[in-house]
Amino acid sequence: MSDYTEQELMIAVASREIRDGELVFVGMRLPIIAYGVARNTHAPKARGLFEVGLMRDHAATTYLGTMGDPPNVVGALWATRMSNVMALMAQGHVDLGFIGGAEVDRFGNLNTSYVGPPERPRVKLPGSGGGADIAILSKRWVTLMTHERRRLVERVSFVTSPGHGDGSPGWRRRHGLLGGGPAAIITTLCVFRFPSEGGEAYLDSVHPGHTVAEVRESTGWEVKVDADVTETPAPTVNELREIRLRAAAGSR
Amino acid sequence: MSDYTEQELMIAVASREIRDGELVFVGMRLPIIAYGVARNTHAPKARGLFEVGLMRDHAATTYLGTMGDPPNVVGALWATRMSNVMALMAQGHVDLGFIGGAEVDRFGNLNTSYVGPPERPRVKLPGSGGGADIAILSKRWVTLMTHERRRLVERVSFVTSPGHGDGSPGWRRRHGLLGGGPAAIITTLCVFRFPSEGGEAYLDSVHPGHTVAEVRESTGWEVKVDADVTETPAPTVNELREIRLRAAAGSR
Amino acid sequence: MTMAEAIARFVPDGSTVAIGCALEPLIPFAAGHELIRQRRKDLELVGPISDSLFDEIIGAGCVRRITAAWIGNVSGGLGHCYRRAAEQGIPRSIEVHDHTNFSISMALWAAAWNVPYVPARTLLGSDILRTNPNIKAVDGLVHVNAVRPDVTILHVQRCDEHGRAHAWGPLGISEEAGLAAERVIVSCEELVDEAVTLSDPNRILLPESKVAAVVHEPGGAHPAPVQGFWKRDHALDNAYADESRTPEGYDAWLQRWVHDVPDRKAYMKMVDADSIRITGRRPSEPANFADE
Amino acid sequence: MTMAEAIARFVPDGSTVAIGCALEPLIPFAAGHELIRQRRKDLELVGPISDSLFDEIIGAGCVRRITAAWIGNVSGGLGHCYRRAAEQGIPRSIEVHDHTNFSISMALWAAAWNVPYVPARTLLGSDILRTNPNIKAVDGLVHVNAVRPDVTILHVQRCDEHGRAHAWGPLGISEEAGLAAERVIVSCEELVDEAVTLSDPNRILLPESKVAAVVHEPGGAHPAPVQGFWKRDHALDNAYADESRTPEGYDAWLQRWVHDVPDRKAYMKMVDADSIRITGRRPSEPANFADE
Repeated sequence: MSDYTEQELMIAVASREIRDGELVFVGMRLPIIAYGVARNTHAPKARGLFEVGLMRDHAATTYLGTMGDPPNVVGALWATRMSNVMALMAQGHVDLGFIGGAEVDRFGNLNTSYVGPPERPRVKLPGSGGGADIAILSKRWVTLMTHERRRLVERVSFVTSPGHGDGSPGWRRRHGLLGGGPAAIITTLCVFRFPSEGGEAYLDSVHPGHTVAEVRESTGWEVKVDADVTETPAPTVNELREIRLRAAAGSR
Repeated sequence: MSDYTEQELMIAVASREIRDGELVFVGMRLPIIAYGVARNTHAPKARGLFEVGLMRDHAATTYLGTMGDPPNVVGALWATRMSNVMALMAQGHVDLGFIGGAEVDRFGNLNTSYVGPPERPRVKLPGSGGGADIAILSKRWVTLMTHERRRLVERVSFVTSPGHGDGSPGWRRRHGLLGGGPAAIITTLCVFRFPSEGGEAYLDSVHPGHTVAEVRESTGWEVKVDADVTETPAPTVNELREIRLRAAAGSR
Repeated sequence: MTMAEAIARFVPDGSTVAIGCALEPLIPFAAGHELIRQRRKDLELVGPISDSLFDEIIGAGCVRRITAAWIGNVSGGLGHCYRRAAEQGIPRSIEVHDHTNFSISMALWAAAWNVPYVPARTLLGSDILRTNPNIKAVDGLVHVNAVRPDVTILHVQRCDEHGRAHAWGPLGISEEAGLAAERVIVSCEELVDEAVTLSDPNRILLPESKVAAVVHEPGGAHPAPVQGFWKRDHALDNAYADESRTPEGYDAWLQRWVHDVPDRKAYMKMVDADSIRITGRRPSEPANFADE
Repeated sequence: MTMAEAIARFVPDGSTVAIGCALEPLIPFAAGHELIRQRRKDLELVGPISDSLFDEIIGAGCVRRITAAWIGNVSGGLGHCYRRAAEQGIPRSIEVHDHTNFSISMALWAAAWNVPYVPARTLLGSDILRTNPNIKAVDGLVHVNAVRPDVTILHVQRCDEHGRAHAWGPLGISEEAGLAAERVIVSCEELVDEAVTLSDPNRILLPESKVAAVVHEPGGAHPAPVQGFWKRDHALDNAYADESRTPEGYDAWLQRWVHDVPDRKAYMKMVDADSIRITGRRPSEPANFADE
């Protein structure tokens, strides 16, 4: 089995979340690569939306520092205003979105705004960007993050991008959120998933070389483990080739 | 003095309403011609906005059946969406607008919707188009119409495009209308104007060959005559040349 | 796909149809005539000012409701079929939801962004607030309710088979009408390779995911103009305004120009195409989309 | 007009400035650096995601309030100057009005249409509703209050002296930011004759009546990319992310790249322009605007 980094594994896992034919709201960095991998492996009919104002089919093959880099515009199916891209998402046309997070809780709520009190934060994070829009309006979404106890917390102190709120059944519907909410949390150690009706994250698979115990102790909440928790399949040779094609040039 | 038709006189009078440097919301037919005349005579720095989605400086020299005819697009300063053109007007950037009317009353309210009850009208008129938008949002506006007792009425039965409402001082401000309202009614017989603070139309000038008495008897309300009512200046040779340049090809 | 197929598949009876969204140019007359030929019933027509197209479709009895700013003949004034329908219920009575050009645009943007309404500064003091139940005065503003077409029909200069449409010249409310719609039918002067459309993604009007059908229909907007392709056919437009004054005149017009005509190709043989064809070249300066 | 003149004349202290409206490409870094050189005070910066530009201007102490969706380094993550200002008031404390990309666009459309707010389906269930006083939950929706910039600054590929700007590639919220603003400053890679801009009026981004200044500023978006002109300078953007980690590092960066540099021409001599210059040609297919 070929060697790979934990980032490469996360990208491979993220790419598998994309089903063929889906319209994907692609975020920056890892998801851009994941989208390209999916297009060239199992999802040749997927389309990508980029909030900068683009729709694409095939992914750019060179490294992209941002979704607005020139190679991402060549061959685009639509170059437009962000508000038009958001219109499609508000209409429920986006099947899957990716959101980067600094802090996530057991109900999938994301904080990318403030650690500590907003009026005098201990850490001022960059903010929502399109994150809250994706969290509220896409049919389902996935977040990727480094697995650390300070990042996977019992409850986030500030909800930038709502997941399943307080975890009570129907919380999103009651609060008027149109989309279905978080489907998975992909970390450097494992993959958490959520029940389709919402609620609390459960451990679905653990990455090769890691253990459930390790996950428990690096997670800030009492981890619920699925009965048939499995090992996360390693990246295939195909996936790795596609990943490295895109990551090489510019990864720091 | 050269001979001219009453339509030509109305166009000449309309063109004189345009001041140099103004942004003019140009309607169809006569106002399109009036704009061209003004640009080539006393208002070389005027700009025209067309709700179809255009901004122009110099006017097309060929006949235009509609504001969207190809000659009106060649040399345009902006070809865009109607909502962008309306945005400029909503911000108060439009100095002068033209509205065609079927029925007007002494307070400058226009009806282009229904004669008789809306649920079963005696005459169904085409409707507002952009008329109500211009009437409410442009800084000042002018309407042109054939002078008939059935068109110049005491009160219109249906207000499509509001003028000065019930004529009470500050009616427009009280109802939240941003623009200044009607400045003049140009008819086949005369020109009515309005006090700057709104209220009732007064007879400002009578077209050559017509009399105040004639105006009184073809008007559906008790005409208020200005102390120094004058004769409307006839079209100049210049104005006529510009008018005929544009009207010839297609006037029916 | 042919226009007949597109209309048959994507515009069932009772549909809400946005058409004529560029106000005066690019009016999809060919699509409108096909709606009449297929004897569609109970349509709701949505648009701003659609030259005489709405009047023609109303006269044929296809229309249940009008949601628009202006219905008439741009050159001739009053819409005679519209008058007969609204005044006498001939050939059938219609419901009218009056709009202004600004408000119909806002109604479509509201649908595009999937919100129930968008506020606007227009219509204050207008009696349209009394006749249109979907526009309400709310503390010093009006709330214009969303209007979501089942289908929006657009005519454009060129399009590829995947639905990437290039349109130019003034576009009126074409963009919001397309984004607001469940699906879009595009008819085009030229069916081009995607190398042409993708060379300029900024000129692509709508996401291909909205476009259900692409119909190659040269002259599909006649007598309306198409920048770079067709001048406006003033004479023919004026002729309609005259002939439609009486029901008999309209019926004769309908028979001659719609029912007796199998398709647009045959229709274009009936008009003096050479007198209105645009033959000049005023190419836009290319933009360089290179990435390296 | 030079950038120095444009900023001096049209961006006084205390201004509300929308900048970086295309999110990642076409970011007016040259204009931002000139704001710093002229030591502007008490600015409110408005934008979606503006790569590291907002972080740079905040670090220089020019900013009173941020009204934006995301502030950081697109490649590096956290914005270090933003953190110091928000966490420790270094070099000065700032007020933050959090937005999402969608909501800041709606705030600008509200201003463009001169209405107090536009409703949206986003932000429901988000604590941003608690921290931003200009976004309110109203029966199952949010009302996003209008944000009207005193000035919007855009960098584009080409523009004529009258302010007719041609921009291409993804445009983010450039159009609504320009329409919403009191006035617009355009910087461009190429200053072209109006024969070029008027050959394609559909590509003209904004009405010239909004444009107060046109600055011919090649490389004015560096290190951000400009389709057809410049690739993104990843290395330089990453370098800023590293150097700005400490106040000393930021000050050194500021001295070297802003204060010690008289203008953009000198700045571009300091970068490896050849490594990022786009030399290829991918011309858009012309559209024929002929009328006869």
